Amino acid sequence: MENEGKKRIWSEYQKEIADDHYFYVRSCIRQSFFPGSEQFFLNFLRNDLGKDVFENPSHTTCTGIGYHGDIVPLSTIMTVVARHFALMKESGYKNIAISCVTSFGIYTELIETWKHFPDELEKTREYLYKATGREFDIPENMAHSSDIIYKFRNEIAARSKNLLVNKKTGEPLIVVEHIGCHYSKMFPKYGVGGAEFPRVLSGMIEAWGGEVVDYPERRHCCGFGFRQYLVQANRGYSLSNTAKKFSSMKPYKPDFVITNCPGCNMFMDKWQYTIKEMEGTTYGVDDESIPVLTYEEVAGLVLGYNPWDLGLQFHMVQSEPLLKKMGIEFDKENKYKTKDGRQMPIPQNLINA
Amino acid sequence: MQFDPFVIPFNIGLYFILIYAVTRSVIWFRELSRPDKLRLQRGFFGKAFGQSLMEIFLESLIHRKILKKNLRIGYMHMSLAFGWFLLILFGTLEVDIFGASHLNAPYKAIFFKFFNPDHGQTPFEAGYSFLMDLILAFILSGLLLAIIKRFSSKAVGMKKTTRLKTLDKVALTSLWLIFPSRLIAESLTSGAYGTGSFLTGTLGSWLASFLSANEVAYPFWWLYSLSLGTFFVLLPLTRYLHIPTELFLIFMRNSGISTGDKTGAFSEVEVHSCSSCGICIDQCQLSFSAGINNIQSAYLMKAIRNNADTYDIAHNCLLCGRCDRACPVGIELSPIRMIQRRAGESETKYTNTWKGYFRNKHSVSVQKQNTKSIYDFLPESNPDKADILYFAGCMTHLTPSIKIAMTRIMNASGLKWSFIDEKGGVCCGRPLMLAGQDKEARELINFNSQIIWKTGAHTLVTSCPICYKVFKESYYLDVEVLHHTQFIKNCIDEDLVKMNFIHKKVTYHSPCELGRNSGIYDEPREVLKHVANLETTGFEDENSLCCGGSLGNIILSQAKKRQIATDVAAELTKKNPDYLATACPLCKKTLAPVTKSRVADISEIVAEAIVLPVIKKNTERYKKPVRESAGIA
Amino acid sequence: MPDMIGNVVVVGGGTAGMEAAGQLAKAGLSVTLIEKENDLGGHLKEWYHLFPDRRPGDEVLNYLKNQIIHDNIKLLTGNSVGGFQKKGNDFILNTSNGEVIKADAVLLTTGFDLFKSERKEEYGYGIYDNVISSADLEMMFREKELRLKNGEKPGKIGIVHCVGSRDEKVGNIYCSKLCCVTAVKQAIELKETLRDCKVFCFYMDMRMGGALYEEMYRDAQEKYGIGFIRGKVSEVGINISNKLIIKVEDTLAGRPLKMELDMLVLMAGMEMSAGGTKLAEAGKLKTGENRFFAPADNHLGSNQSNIKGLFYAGTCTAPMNVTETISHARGAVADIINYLKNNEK
Amino acid sequence: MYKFGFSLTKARVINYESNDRSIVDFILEREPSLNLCIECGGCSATCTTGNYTNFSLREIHILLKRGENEQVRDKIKQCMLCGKCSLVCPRGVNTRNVVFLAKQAFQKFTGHAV
Repeated sequence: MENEGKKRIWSEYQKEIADDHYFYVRSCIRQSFFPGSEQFFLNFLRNDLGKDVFENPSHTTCTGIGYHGDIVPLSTIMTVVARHFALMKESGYKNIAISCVTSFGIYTELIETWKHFPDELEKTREYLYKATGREFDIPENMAHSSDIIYKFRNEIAARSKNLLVNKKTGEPLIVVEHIGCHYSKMFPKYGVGGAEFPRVLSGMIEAWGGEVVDYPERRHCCGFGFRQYLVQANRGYSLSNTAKKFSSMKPYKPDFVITNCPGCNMFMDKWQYTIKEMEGTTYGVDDESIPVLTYEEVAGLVLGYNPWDLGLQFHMVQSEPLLKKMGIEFDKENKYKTKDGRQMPIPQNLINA
Repeated sequence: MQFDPFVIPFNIGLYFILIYAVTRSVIWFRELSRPDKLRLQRGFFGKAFGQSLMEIFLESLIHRKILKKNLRIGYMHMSLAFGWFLLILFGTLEVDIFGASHLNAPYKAIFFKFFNPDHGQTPFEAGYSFLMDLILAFILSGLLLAIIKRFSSKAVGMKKTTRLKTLDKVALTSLWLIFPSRLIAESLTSGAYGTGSFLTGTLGSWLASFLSANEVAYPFWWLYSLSLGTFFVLLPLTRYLHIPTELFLIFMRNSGISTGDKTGAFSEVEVHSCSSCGICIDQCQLSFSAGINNIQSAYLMKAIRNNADTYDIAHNCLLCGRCDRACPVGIELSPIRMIQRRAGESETKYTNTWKGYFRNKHSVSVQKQNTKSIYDFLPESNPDKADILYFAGCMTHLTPSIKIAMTRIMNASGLKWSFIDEKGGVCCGRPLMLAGQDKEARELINFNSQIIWKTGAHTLVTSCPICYKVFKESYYLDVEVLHHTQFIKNCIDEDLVKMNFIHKKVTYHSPCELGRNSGIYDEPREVLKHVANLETTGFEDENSLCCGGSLGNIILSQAKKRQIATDVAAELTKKNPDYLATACPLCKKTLAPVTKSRVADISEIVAEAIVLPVIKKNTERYKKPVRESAGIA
Repeated sequence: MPDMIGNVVVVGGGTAGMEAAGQLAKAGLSVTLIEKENDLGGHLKEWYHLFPDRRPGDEVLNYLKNQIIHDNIKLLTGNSVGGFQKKGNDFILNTSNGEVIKADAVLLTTGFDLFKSERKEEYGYGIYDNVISSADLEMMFREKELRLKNGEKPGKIGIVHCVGSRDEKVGNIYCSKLCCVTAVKQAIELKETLRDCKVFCFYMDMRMGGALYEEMYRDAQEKYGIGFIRGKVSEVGINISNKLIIKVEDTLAGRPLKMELDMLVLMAGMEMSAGGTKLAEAGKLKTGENRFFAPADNHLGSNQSNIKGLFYAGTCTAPMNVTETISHARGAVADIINYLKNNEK
Repeated sequence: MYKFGFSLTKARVINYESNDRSIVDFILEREPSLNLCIECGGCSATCTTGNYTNFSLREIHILLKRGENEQVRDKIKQCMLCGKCSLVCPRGVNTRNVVFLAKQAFQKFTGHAV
């Protein structure tokens, strides 16, 4: 019953995802905290699938964090986003691929706003023109980069070197999918599978042999919550949300968490460390913590990329236990070495190391 | 030396009960508090002694109160008690006069006929035995009633009768057997010797006509002695213990000992003086209106005697005090009930020992009360000075008509008064007391006392009898506490307020807390008489009913309360009056919804009748011409 | 009374349609009753017991069935009306079976559709086992098979009011009016079937306006100890032991509440029937904000449409219970007779 | 344990399963009329105590039913048992007995007097 029901819902939320010629906009958090992910994405699309992905070096942050942190006014962010669209127009692209879910949320929100309040759109055009002399069009197709990986999930499965299966037992790995709130909760129609039972990540996991679990707090926020986090005194609130989520998923003994939002990934990863430090609580089996990976990293592992090239070592929670389960070889030596073999400083008190 | 083995059972019984009585009374005396001991001693050697003897004669033997309440029941008790007393008295005299020697062992008196079978030959003897037969007949007639009562209580004019436990049944049968067996035994003996008077003689000669009387008589003498013996031995375990206990009760009461608020010797004596006559059951409105028949005082006494759980019995009661007034033994039933409600706090408990012949007292550790104040949230208040305070009370705030009426009356009286809880006050504490939570109540009492004290008032008027009772009894204030009916009465006497006579028919419902529980009957009635035509209801004063809304009962469901109220309203409005007057906001609130006729507080009726003094307008002012300077200069 | 000339087409063989057809026939008019399904009765045939007296739905259904056994009535089941034209005073209706019927007056009794609970995705109807709709539960009662998917007896059951009503997220701002009392009725029946199960109703407002409804509510509390929690269930999930976990705010405690349930019953609201909507579009019939047919006059013409000679009855104009539907149908009959007799046409 | 300058906060959610409802069960067994409450708040509005503090019988009733006993235990003792509430209750709940029983229940189950 469950699956038919979900299929029915998914069929109602079919999203048009462009097949080629993407204008790529990066994510502040993703590129600075787990740079391997975006690297993989570009490399995979360009070299493995031979798609055309264009990046304009002069594109900036969408200022979403500032906007949700109540320090960037609406008109400003509209103009910034408009500028991105202008850059896209100038480079002759119509399909935008967005790396960050916060940005994705901002883009959808603004586009919807412009639909309902056309004079806002006019104002924005005016602001942008006055500020930069640029003009812009609203993209024809807008996809989050996880949508694109979802689109090519079967290609990935076809090229897979190691599936999401426990090599020893042959059992599928238990995976918790976490969708960033801003991906589809605001506008379900923009997300693959809608808001209640999103398909984008669970689709990938199923295609790659893993098993997704539905747990009571599945829909719950990761705890980032922007302003709640930005003020130190309020961080307890942010932390408590994460704790709530993890204690709810703990009984399912998940092997890893997959996220499509850089913010979520960062918080679910680093808050595990914080909670362990504060209360000594861990949520994985036998006192380990649960690795939190981006869909790019997971895809990379499936395709047999080197974990260190994917940048798994830059997470707070280390993935060695997971890699062992999947039977992926890795050498400890090169974990913190640069491509040209230089030794990087080795971070202290990592988890699961 | 006249002796026969069959007297042994009787003797055993007799001496047993005598010894028991002595020890028991010694124990009770020891348990009395020191002041009570003194009271009792003073009472014993004072004029109280005479009173007590008188009362014992009237109540324990004649059963006057019961006779008043219910002739047949009264007669039953009297015939048994008084009759038996006479039998023993004259029996003793008999054996003294006609017996071989003087100062005989008691059994000689009891079994006189057996040892002096040929007694009754001379006319004088015949006359005497006629008297004895008369007494016996008197007793038997009562016995007959008793038996009938047991099997159909209606027959003796009682709705309900008390239920019995097995031991009581055994004792009862032995009691019942005593006199019939004596009758038959004596008759047979007299039959054999041709003696005996109209009862024993006739029955005897008839029996002797067809059976050899002498042989048959002997077993009946045994039976007689046996039943006496058993009855005596069982007595302490049964409700019949009330017979001897009541004597102590009377002495103690007349020496000025009262129940108090803790279990003690006196309450013990009271509990054991209950004869389970069941009169309280018929008085109880829960019984005849709400159909609840297991919580009446008789059952409470029984439960306490058997150390049963008294929670429901103790709490499911309106505390209207009707049973207190009705109790022929004069047991202070409500105070004893309140002791049971306080059970959580009471230190002394009893348990039956020695097969229940004795109860020994032992103190139980009280639950640790948290010492810090519960009502510390109550604000500091600084009321204005006033001579007279008006405290409406919680309930009155739900019947604004009374507040308005009282304000009108107060103003009309022209006295300097202040409405102390106009903006909502603090509960007087009585409801907590009724729930057995005196400690909490005390906190509220202190709080209110402070406010009252600060105003420096000399009089405190309240509209709520519940408040009135507690102000009067549990507040230590040097102010005169008045219920508004009393206040109004004073106003009338001192001619402070003028009133018209409203030509309306009024019946009066006397609130329990004001009437029975505080003894205020006259003022309300006189006030009503002063302003309207007061009709009687047949439920005056002591006999007045409870509206059913009483805060005394915390368990009773709203539905049952309504049931009671409906019956009461129906009774009181039989003469369909224009007003059903009461003097309690709670009664008003309870009765108003269940009757067609208008329910009003006395104060409302009075307020309606008040004639306000006409204020003369000073018309001169208007005539004066306006001074120039007043205009533009 | 002399037979009247006139053929009336009644569209929809539910409660309203059957009652109206019966009454019209009795009045001597010739009636054509068109029902899209093969058997008559509409929603009534799914209903186990009716409120407030919990009389078996079949009793009423049988009354209606007898009602329409009449020579003046022509039955067209398994047949629906695509559209119609009005030529002069005559209506020409063409049915799905290609028949063309001429009528002097038309009565639309197209009834309602039950709100599709799937549309409240967060409740997981059709996704989680043991999340069922009020209609499903009625069926269970009819079949005397009150079981969970795994065959066990439910120990703890939740009932969600206002599913698809008073909810602009699904585009229905109106109150379906019957869900509250249905919830109470079903809660009571649940308790009667499974003595020792716990039942909780999650409501926004208890709207027990109808005759004897409040009394039922009181019984539910007093005799059956059913729990009433004020708050709209916001999401449903499952836990590791495969029990339903609901999240709701207990608005009276002012705190969010999390509860574990074996079964969740969704009180689906009433919506304008698809058939009705089709006809409205085809025939330019006025509909209200709630998408039901808009009567010509809310007080004086609740059976009349914006087209002379075309009438409405029953739940195609607004949510109604059986009682109201039947009287509304009778009202329509009076209007039609008046229209035909006094040749207002 | 390391200090970060912030800490985990306890969730406000009422967890129906894990809460202890022995108190309310004790009350309901002896005073079933409590089931009739429709949360109209009449009792709280007329309450003598409520006039001075945030004591609310309506709230207490709901918290008891959810098994949120701690809050109730500290509040229940503030009641003065004056009985106004039972006079205004439209559903005939014997509110006085509810409070009275609640006090007992807490003594019985939590062992300390309230």
